[in-house]
Amino acid sequence: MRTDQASASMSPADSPVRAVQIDARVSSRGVDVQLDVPKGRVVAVMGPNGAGKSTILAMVSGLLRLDSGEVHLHERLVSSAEHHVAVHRRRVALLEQRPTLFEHLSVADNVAFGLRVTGTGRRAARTAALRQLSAVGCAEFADRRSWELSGGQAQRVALARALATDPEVVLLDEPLAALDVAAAPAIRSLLRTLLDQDDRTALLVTHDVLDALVLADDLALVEGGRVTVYGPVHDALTRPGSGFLADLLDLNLLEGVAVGASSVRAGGTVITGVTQTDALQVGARATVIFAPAAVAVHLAAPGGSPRNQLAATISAIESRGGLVRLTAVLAPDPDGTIARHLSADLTQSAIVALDLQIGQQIQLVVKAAQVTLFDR
Amino acid sequence: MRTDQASASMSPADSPVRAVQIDARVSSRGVDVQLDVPKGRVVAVMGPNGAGKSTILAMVSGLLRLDSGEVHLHERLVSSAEHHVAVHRRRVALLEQRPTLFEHLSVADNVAFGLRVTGTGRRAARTAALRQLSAVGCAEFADRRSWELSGGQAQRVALARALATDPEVVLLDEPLAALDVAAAPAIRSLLRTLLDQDDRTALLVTHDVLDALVLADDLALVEGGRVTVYGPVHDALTRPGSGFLADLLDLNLLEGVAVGASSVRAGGTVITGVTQTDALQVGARATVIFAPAAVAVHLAAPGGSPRNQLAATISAIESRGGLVRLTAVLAPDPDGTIARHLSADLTQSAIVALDLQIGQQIQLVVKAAQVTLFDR
Amino acid sequence: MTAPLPRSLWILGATALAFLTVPLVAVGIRVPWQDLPSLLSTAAALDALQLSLITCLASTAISFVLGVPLALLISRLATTPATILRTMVTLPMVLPPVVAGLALLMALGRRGVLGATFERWGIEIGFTTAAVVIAQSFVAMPFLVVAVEGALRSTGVRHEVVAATLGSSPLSTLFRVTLPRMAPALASGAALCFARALGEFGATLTFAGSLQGVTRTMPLEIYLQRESDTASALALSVVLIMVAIIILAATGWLTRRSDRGRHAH
Amino acid sequence: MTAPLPRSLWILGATALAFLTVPLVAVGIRVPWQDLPSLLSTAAALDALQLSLITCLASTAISFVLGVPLALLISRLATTPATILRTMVTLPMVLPPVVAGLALLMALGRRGVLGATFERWGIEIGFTTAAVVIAQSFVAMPFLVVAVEGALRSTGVRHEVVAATLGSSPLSTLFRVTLPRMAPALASGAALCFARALGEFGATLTFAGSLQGVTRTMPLEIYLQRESDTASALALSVVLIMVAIIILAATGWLTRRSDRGRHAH
Amino acid sequence: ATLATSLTACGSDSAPAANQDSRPAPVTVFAAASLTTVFPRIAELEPELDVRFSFDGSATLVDQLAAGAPADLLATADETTMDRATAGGLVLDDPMIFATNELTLIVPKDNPGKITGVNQSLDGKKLVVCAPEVPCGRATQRLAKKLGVTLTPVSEESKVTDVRGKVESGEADAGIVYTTDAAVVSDRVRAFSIPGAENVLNNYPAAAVAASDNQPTARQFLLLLASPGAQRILQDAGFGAP
Ligand SMILES: Nc1ncnc2c1ncn2[C@@H]1O[C@H](COP(=O)(O)OP(=O)(O)OP(=O)(O)O)[C@@H](O)[C@H]1O
Ligand SMILES: Nc1ncnc2c1ncn2[C@@H]1O[C@H](COP(=O)(O)OP(=O)(O)OP(=O)(O)O)[C@@H](O)[C@H]1O
Ligand SMILES: [Mg+2]
Ligand SMILES: [Mg+2]
Repeated sequence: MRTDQASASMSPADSPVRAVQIDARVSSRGVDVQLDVPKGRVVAVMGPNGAGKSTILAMVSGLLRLDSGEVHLHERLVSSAEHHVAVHRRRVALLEQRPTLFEHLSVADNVAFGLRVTGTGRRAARTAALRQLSAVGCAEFADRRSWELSGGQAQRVALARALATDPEVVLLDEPLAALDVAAAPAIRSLLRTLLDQDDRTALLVTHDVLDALVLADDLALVEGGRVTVYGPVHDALTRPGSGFLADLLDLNLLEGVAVGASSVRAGGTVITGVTQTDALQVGARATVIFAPAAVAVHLAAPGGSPRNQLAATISAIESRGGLVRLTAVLAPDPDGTIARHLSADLTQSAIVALDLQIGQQIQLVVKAAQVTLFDR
Repeated sequence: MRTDQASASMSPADSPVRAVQIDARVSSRGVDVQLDVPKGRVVAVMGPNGAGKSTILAMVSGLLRLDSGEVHLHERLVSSAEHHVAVHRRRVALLEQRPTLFEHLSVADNVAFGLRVTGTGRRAARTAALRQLSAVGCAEFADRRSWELSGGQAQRVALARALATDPEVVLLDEPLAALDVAAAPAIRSLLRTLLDQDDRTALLVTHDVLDALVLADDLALVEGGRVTVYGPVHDALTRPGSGFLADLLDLNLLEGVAVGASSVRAGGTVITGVTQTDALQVGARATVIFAPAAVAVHLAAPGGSPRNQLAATISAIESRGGLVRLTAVLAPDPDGTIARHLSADLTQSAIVALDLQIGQQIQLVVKAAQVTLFDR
Repeated sequence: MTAPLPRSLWILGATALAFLTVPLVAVGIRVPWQDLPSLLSTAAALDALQLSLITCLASTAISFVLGVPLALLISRLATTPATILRTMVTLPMVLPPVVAGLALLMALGRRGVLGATFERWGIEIGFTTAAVVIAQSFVAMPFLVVAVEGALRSTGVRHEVVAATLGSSPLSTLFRVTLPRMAPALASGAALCFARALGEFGATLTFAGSLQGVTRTMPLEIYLQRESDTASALALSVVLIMVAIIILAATGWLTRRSDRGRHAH
Repeated sequence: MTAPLPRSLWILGATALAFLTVPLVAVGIRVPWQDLPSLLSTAAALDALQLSLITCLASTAISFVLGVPLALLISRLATTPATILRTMVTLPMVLPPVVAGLALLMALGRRGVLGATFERWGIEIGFTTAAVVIAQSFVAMPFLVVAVEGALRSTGVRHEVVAATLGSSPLSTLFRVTLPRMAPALASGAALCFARALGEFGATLTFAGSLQGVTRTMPLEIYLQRESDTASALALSVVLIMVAIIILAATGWLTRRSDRGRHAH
Repeated sequence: ATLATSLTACGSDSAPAANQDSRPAPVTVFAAASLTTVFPRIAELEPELDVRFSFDGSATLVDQLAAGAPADLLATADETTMDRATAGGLVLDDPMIFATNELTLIVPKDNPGKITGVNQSLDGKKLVVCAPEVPCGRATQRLAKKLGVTLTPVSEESKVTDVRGKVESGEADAGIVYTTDAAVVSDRVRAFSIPGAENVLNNYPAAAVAASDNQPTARQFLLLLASPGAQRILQDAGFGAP
């Protein structure tokens, strides 16, 4: 069960159990982190290279000792300057950036390893391992040695191995970085299935916004060894402030309620789009995202294929690189939703041709094919 | 200087010097490859995990011996079943998937290594290394040890090290996979500058279409150990046939001539867009790409911000996943260019609402902000 | 993958090989091969061979059970304590054979630091086969410890760390990851240890004595034979060398499978 | 990173450590420390100490120059030839000391397989300081070869391969990558080799003889001292042990810098 | 007896040799390890003689000679080994006996085994002797036969020093060694002379090496060995007169 009562504070949910609590420093890495993850939530950890993402994972898994502060898992103190619960007693699975497979074991035995050491019988473990290998598309390599795999294959096997132990807390460090574009969507949705299971808490380091959007509930932005933004993915991505997020993740987000398999009522309008996962459940909470570049501006509602039209008022016009960023406020919502800001990126010439001005009423038009819908 | 007289055959250009010629088999990896790369061209090597991409690079660099066949570099036989020119005599730089830095050297000394061993003096090598390190954004780590770097930092340093030697043939295996989204664009354009230099030939393994588009002249698709598609990136991406390409790389491409800093005349129309690199040179060849999802269909030319409107005739309508793929033929070009096919992805409801039929005249509308322009 | 070596190395390496093997070949040339069967069928020679094999197996087993843990401990220590322990462990290798025997006498002999206590408990070590095993273990165990520790240190603990994140306890990691991964080093360490025990002479003589069938191992028998006839001593040495070759080659072959292809990655 | 060891290992490891160190401690207790200064100031002892240091340095240097290339060669061979060569190289370690000396006599002595030829060229080896160095190299070089080869094999050639792609020739890769990376293993191999040479006794005595100032090294001096007085022999042994400790600890400390932090990655 | 007379004769000859102006070429003496302490002292009797010693087990010395070792004089601890050298033509044919050695029973100073001699008190005690293959062991065997006793040692050492070491350290209750060995550690062991031991004397022969190119000086040292001064030194160390 996911709790979605998120707040914008540093602890996004007041869920009864806090699965991961970090308030710790490792000065040799220049890391000083506070982070509270409620049980059952998936947190995307993003940020520049060397920001401290892997270090945070190492603090949770117990691979790194703290200089000061504490790490709690399920409200049990596992790390402090004096105290250090052994890695294997933390019930934490970790996939690191490098696969590090065991060369002396076959691929299937690598995946079965975590089960075997925790007491599962040989045959049961092998069956589970083969299932997990199929899930990552590596069933055919079951009897190979780890050094007979390509880079991407090794990374998939390592992922299967980390997930096979069915851990309470999952730490994933760029699990999809080495995967080919054909496999990434399948493995992303496998991950989603696994992470969505009841009570599974996860920290997922990624450089890909799509991973954060599809897989995570919350987003923690790490910059210079500190968590600078932390909150529900939607809020975090739309929050102004972080240069990193503003540069890279800028998307229009609307929250609403599903009114059809691929339509959502948000901001007073029904928006159709493409669902990223399964069909939406009517009545369930849903999120709408689309890129500012996908937003066309019309002075009057146009004909043609674009399905989604939102009446709005221009609130700002600013130049960004070669384009112009136009910010508009949605017309007030009959349901009472507060006014939302949306952005549209236009070329300079479009602004001139349409003679757009602040305060002007416009229609924001987005093709349904460019709108992504999520069920959360 | 790049030669752009590409043909659709397996050797895309009849350039006088063939920098890399592969016709070789390594049966333990299930690889049987033919590939001819003319001097000065950058070839993107794409394909699923385990397809044989890294193996092709290893055959060229000399890390792997051939079972049969031959590899020539600059028309010199470097590998055959009997003959094997040592790796260090091939003047080939290789960046592998793993960074493999030298732990006994500082970061700067790692980067300077290739220069030092080829006779550059200590100070000159260090200066060059520091320059290269700055280029990849790692100047501040010059005096660290390699094990004091994060995953992405190590990968950047490895990239700097590979490029510092100024090699004739550059082999890059997923150089950008571990990089953060903030750094990737900068390093991509650094790579572009380096690879664009006269006569530098490169094979670039990547899982990212954008890399192929921005960095490569040609694209080689590797599937099951064979090169299944090989030709100029534009042609390869639009060629029907390969499931892998069709699934993932499907984009609308038009070739034309730049008529302004960010406008290109193609298919009889002037298309404005966003340049990926520098401003276009008026009169130079240029390429226009945009996603089918970004194409809106109007029955009549609409007003509003979208700048690009192309008259076309519907030639096919087919269902693809949740969307409908509409294929249209551009109106004949007054310049005499042959008719081009373009695709548009619409939702089912849009097709119904507009009552679109094969043979119908329509306007394809694309926002300039969603059009990417390249100068090649 | 290929990583060729500079040509010049081959000359030096071949010289080293020649230097180490020519003397053995010379022994092979001078040995009275025709006397070998009759020499070997003497009770003294057979007793010595049997005793050598049994005691060397025992001392290798002891060295393994005690030495591998010690190697693991040292490999996980910080540099300073590791250097201290490694130095202490290496010292028995340095001792001239007689001194090693004297040292054992002083520790475990009847009047030794510990031996006096043992004797009060009714345990007598001197002049027994156990003393031979102790002497061999004392001089041979350091070889195993040093070889295994070196290999452990150069491999690092990455795989152990991954095993821990998969829920493996230290003990299970030891048996399922560390030891299997170290198999080649363990085998070669054990082979070195066995070989050194097989050739052990001085400490055994000084500490355990020399009685046929009880404490007189092959090297002692060879030494004694030499008093009367150098040729037959050489013949016995050849037997010892052959046993060593069999042991060393066998461990080399046994660890072959696990070693193959490792380097590719 | 932390990778704890199972508790039970500590008991075994500590037992091993005690077993290897108690005898040395016992020697330390029994040694007539007060006699040490006078013993050491005798010409015989000083000659022996000086000779030991010089010859051990020489034989370590020779072992290094010849043995490291040999280790490199073996480490790059396929399993079968590597096993064969490794076995051949290990054999001198197995030989009882006297047999090693006899083997050398038969190869390089005046009437030896090669020695006869050398003599015709006017080169005489036997009973000179050179013979001591040869004897020490013969028994000690295998230690260096085995230690270095093991480390090379467990590290693989990934870094060498990368160096080659950066244009580094095999020779430059050797000096800029392989040897620096192997520094800890080289140092510990050299230390083992030096230590073994320092304790070398049987082969020296047999092949080189025991002439004061020419071939009588510390272990031979200790052996002779023991003929007259066990206590002073022990006192000299303590000196030998101290030299060994200094050498071993010094190499441990010297390689400290390069070793630190390696494991984190 | 003939040897004894020639010894004295030669002894008187040694003086003029020593008076020669030109220093004699250095002489290398290969001597049994048990002569380690006495030989250098004997050499000091004639300072103008440049003598170098190489001490080792007698058998090793013979092997070294066979391998071409550059020695001028060989002194072994028994005649059997010297016979091997003679038979191999390694030394000149006339080995000279310059000392003898007699067996004795030693026990640790505190005599924990309460041993009283070569008798029943040895039963069940840890007795260490030399192996029959080596000179002192051969002598021990002959002595036991003469005494009509059967020895049941716990160890048959290949070197007499090892027998001595075992008793000295208290590891063994008793050992049979040469009187010279007993003399070295007289502060740590008690010696019981064995009746009849004087009948199984062990002889120390010396001979010039055949291949030596320094025969005169070698012979000079040989003569020195027989000189009264040398004999006194030998007897001080526990050796018997030849
Ligand atoms: N060392 C090896 N030994 C044997 N087979 C190998 C080895 N390395 C790779 N292979 C196999 O060879 C084939 C080609 O591998 P290669 O590494 O070239 O793939 P790739 O295209 O680079 O894949 P990726 O995108 O995952 O890096 C794969 O089937 C792989 O399993
Ligand atoms: N073993 C180490 N020793 C010392 N410093 C380290 C070590 N590993 C990483 N660092 C430093 O600690 C900081 C945090 O590194 P970390 O690996 O957590 O970054 P990251 O966010 O995971 O980056 P990336 O996206 O590149 O993987 C960086 O400045 C890095 O240089
Ligand atoms: Mg990281
Ligand atoms: Mg690859």
